[in-house]
Amino acid sequence: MNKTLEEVVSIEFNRQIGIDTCLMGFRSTSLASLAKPGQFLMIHLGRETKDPLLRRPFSIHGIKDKNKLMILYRIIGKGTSLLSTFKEGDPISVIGPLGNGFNLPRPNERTLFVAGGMGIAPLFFLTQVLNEVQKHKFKMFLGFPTSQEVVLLDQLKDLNVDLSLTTEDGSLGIKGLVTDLLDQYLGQRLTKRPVIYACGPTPMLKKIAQKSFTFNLKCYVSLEGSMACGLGICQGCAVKAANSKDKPYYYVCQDGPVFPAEMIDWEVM
Amino acid sequence: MNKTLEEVVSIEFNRQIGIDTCLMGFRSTSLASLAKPGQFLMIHLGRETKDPLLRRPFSIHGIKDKNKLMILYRIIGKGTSLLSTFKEGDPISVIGPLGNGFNLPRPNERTLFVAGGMGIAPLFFLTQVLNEVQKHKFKMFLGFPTSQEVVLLDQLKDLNVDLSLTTEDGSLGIKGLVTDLLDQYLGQRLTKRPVIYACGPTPMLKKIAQKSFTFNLKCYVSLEGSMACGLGICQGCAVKAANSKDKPYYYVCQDGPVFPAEMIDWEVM
Amino acid sequence: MVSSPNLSVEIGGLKLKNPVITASGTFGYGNELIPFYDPSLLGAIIVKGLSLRPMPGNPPPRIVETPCGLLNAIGLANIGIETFIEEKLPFLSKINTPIITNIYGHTIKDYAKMAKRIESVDRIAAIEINISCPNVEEGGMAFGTDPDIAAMVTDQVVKNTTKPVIVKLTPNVTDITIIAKAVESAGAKAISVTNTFLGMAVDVATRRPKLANITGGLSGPAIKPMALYLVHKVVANVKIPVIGLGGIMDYRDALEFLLVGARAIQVGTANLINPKTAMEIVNSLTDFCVREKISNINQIIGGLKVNGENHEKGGDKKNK
Amino acid sequence: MVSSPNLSVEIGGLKLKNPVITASGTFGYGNELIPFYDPSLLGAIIVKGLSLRPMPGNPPPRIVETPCGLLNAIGLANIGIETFIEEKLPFLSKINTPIITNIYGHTIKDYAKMAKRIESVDRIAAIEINISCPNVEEGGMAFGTDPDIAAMVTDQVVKNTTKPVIVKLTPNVTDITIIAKAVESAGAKAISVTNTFLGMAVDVATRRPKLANITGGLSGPAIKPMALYLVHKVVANVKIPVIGLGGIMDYRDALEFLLVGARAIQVGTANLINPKTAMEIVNSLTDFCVREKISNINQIIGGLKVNGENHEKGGDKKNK
Ligand SMILES: Cc1cc2nc3c(=O)[nH]c(=O)nc-3n(C[C@H](O)[C@H](O)[C@H](O)COP(=O)(O)OP(=O)(O)OC[C@H]3O[C@@H](n4cnc5c(N)ncnc54)[C@H](O)[C@@H]3O)c2cc1C
Ligand SMILES: Cc1cc2nc3c(=O)[nH]c(=O)nc-3n(C[C@H](O)[C@H](O)[C@H](O)COP(=O)(O)OP(=O)(O)OC[C@H]3O[C@@H](n4cnc5c(N)ncnc54)[C@H](O)[C@@H]3O)c2cc1C
Ligand SMILES: Cc1cc2nc3c(=O)[nH]c(=O)nc-3n(C[C@H](O)[C@H](O)[C@H](O)COP(=O)(O)O)c2cc1C
Ligand SMILES: Cc1cc2nc3c(=O)[nH]c(=O)nc-3n(C[C@H](O)[C@H](O)[C@H](O)COP(=O)(O)O)c2cc1C
Ligand code: FES
Ligand code: FES
Repeated sequence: MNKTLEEVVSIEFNRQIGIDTCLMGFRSTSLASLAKPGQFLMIHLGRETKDPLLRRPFSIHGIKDKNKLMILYRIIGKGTSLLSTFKEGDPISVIGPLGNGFNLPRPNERTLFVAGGMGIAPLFFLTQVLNEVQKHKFKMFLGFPTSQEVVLLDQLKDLNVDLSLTTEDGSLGIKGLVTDLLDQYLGQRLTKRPVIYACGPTPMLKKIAQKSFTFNLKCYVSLEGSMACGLGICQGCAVKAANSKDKPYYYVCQDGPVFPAEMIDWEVM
Repeated sequence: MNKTLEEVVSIEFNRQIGIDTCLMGFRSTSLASLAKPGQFLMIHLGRETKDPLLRRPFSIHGIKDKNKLMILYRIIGKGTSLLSTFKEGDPISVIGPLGNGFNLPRPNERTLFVAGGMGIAPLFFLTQVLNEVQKHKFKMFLGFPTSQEVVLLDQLKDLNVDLSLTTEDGSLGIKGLVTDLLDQYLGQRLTKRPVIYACGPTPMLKKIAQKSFTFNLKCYVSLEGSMACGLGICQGCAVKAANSKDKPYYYVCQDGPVFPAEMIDWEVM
Repeated sequence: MVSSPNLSVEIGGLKLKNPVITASGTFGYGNELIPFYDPSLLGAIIVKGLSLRPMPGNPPPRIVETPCGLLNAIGLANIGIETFIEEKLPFLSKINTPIITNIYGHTIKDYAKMAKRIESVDRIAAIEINISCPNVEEGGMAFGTDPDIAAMVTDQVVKNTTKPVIVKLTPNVTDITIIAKAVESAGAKAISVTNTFLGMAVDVATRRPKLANITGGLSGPAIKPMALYLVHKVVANVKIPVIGLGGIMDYRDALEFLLVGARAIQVGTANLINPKTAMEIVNSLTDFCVREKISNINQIIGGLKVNGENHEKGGDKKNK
Repeated sequence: MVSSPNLSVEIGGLKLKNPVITASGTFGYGNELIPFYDPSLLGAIIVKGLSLRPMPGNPPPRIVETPCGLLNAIGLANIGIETFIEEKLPFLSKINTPIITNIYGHTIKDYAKMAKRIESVDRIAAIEINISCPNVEEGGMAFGTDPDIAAMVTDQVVKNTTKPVIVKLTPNVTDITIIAKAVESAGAKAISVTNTFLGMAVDVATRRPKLANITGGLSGPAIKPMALYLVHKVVANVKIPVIGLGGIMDYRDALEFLLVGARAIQVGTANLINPKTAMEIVNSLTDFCVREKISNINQIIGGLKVNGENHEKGGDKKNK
């Protein structure tokens, strides 16, 4: 198992950067030195209360100055609502870094990033890291339901990303789903076969995985799953393995969250 | 039943004024116009969470400018810890004013206030109100465990209070309990029989009640009790009635929290 | 034209304008109802549990908060059925919604006597039998854990009244469906699931139980998953309607119970925290139906999808 | 000189350095134990429930959070007893504290076979029998709700091992003391109270159960009052030691269970939230004893004061 820490950190900033979307940063030199793109943190939000009971998983969204970590989150329920009320200086307990990160592409490999909504969180960190070692542009398809939810456009441009944006209602960028862009893209004659890195809602990942099989492309997906512990203990975060003879289920927190698409049984997803 | 409101108010200030003791104020013209000394509020502290589940009762500690209410509270557990993290502008739901307040003394009656710890909260409001109509000094015995917990001394002096302070460890004022002062005081030849108004921990109130019986003094006590609703619905806040034939139990929230001492069966307290 | 959704449901011949009922012991008798809203808006009101003669209730402390739960040992403190009818019912009678009395007896005869007395009172629409109170020495829960006694109590009440009889079950049993079937056979027109779960709490500082009664009944959000499970199980095993309750705090909780097949729901502990809860649930259910284009709330009842199939509707099917 | 308090307790001949045990399914098998602290500090470790052959577990979603609770339907996913002994035990053996296996069988014979297998493994200190899992089709809880079957399972295990046998009971019964007495008579050396409570949750948006298994077992702070009540009740009815668990999150919760008479406690769900919980409870219990001038933890066990009297101590008295 990778090295894992439990630390009580102090929030440096926690601000809304879009409709229901917030960016939270805290300082931890030790976590920052361990964290890799694709890994996540389990954050305890209860403080004085036992409701919410469980920690909540969040991808590591970026590292700054070698000692600051960031998470990007959407307010969707009890835990994230509570989190959004936390202020600078408030203490929170963080466990991490957890799970296996992305396998970095080889220097000459072409990459294609596909992100849906908050799926941008870990992919942003990945481009940030790749940007330091690779010079060429990264192609990214990024989708949101509507323009009001779109975040990070400027930051992605700074990161040398060749971005195509979709919104479902067409209020910004191209109207449609990111998977439509993928269809189009893969429909073209490709000079070089890209490696796909995808993160977002499960139905989106399923489509992308199936495309990757059709076009015989290497594809990494970062999955979500209901998690209690994030530590490989509770066996709550099961996903069905494609080749279920050896191992019927993988555990997202331990075996993932990033999986080569072919490892997963997409039928049941 | 008295008129009762449920209102979501916005916190104007919420600051620590002593070790583990805070003062919180909010604006509500309607509650301020109804509130009488001795009444209390049920405050919902959960907001995003269901733990703490029940509202918490707090005495009305004072009214300012006819539209601001204050509560004085000690951080002792989950609910009060949470409350202490609330900031200016945070919304909270308040139900009140609840219960029966103090019967005001007649203009020529001598009064004696006895407060233990947070028992000062409602008595402060009472002196505030009396101060507007009466000119003479109010005698008050006020006790805390230790000097660090002492609050409101200056404010009480502004209110024309003739204050005797005790701390259990003698770190400020007279060493001992407020009830020691009462013993001494009642041991003297009294020219005028005072009406006692007491609020504080139950063992203190019990002693005071018994003294009042011995000396045949009118005595009002403001009781606490485990409350779920504060509205007379759940029957949770029972206290045994002295004359339990008519009514075996009183309900602190509805029949109190202020009771003439002789109404209560102190044996079982 | 947008027509407002039909929220009305029927429980054992009793027509309710909506499926939201206030639970016994959490909404008072009548004039204690806090005038935070017009109670006529509710589907029905179940009053505090009544016994043949007044009961003082248990010594304090009677309540203690637990994580997301409320542990109570009120001990059925009540003014007795006669005083209720004389002093409280006149006020309640002005409310334009069915008034249901919740009754508790020390003996089976007590239940029968109360049923007879209530039979003569027009303004009481139905009787909920409490055979599930954990906080009294005699009767109470003991009656609710034995199918034969539960059936006998039900039978005696049914024989003495023409009003619909609802039996409120205790969750503290191995197989609630056995009790449910027993009271159904004995003539119950509906079943309320569930009363409180047995629990206790200890004050570590004093080393004493936090409740004077030592043990109490647990209610509130903590019990919701268990209550929902029991409702789901009972619905699948009886033909009569089931009224679901246990930890319902908002309309989403209410929908969970309706989806598993509850014909109506009761709001208990939530009333104590936010006295407007029941009314807000009525409003939110209406909004929900409008939003989801549901014209009749009965389309939701039992609408749980399991493996692509709809869950069988409570009351519309055979035992199995 | 301040001597450090003696926290050691004895469970059916097994000496524990302190009464804090990690509950089955919430602390992993062994090398998955997160190295947040040295597990040798614990009183004992109970590993994830094992079956004769590997079990895949239930399809996801397997867990859902409820108010102050965790509903799980893991379905006893496990690698089987053989693989456990081969692959996991070597690591566990390095830990200087008793390792207890929690076993589950589809049939009574399964239990017997596993007991026999474990008997040959020195490093396993005791066996906890799980007759209370609500998340499997066969066996599991069904065995734990019938006193005769519970006794038969116990008897078969006891016959096949010389190690202390602990039986873990389900709370989902009308009278837990009947089951407790049955397994005591059948030779159990201790009883763990309690496993999870049956529950379910519904996703209102999709109208589906939130768990693929539809129902699950509820654990966590929500169940603490009920678990404590059951421990209190079992302690009063058996002579063998009772191990208390259910919703213990900190040392105060642990003390509540010890005060009602639990000889030791288990930490379950709390491990998943704060992996250091069990160790912190050991430390805080030590501090508590020092602060309160308690030289031996056994002075606390059963120390509940009821009406001025001390509660009878678990294990030191007659049935009643
Ligand atoms: C490995 C991993 C990494 C993640 N990274 C991020 C991230 O970087 N940023 C971010 O915003 N979120 C991320 N998530 C999702 C995040 O954990 C959830 O949004 C959060 O737990 C919701 O908590 P809540 O209490 O606000 O919502 P709850 O009150 O728990 O749930 C509200 C509603 O959302 C649903 N829901 C809860 N969790 C999820 C989920 N994981 N996926 C889909 N629906 C869900 C619930 O069923 C419910 O209907 C990640 C999840 C995983 C497993
Ligand atoms: C009518 C009334 C008026 C009150 N006015 C004030 C006030 O003006 N200022 C103020 O600070 N407090 C006041 N209280 C007490 C206040 O309500 C409690 O301190 C508060 O509810 C504690 O909540 P908590 O969640 O922080 O503590 P919890 O976590 O609920 O409890 C922490 C510990 O304190 C004990 N405890 C809880 N409530 C009480 C209580 N009422 N009395 C004694 N011990 C208790 C618990 O048993 C537990 O051991 C009043 C109580 C009543 C009934
Ligand atoms: C303070 C209180 C008093 C109660 N009194 C009664 C009663 O008199 N009769 C009864 O059948 N149930 C009584 N109950 C149980 C509730 O009606 C309800 O069954 C239970 O609380 C579960 O629902 P809830 O979680 O919504 O509260 C009482 C519950 C509480 C909290
Ligand atoms: C994720 C999870 C897995 C569990 N697996 C087992 C198991 O394999 N065997 C068993 O006897 N109990 C199992 N349990 C039950 C716990 O050991 C414990 O009895 C229960 O959770 C109550 O304690 P708690 O509230 O402290 O968690 C499991 C519980 C959880 C939450
Ligand atoms: S979340 Fe517990 S094993 Fe993955
Ligand atoms: S607190 Fe509910 S009746 Fe007094």
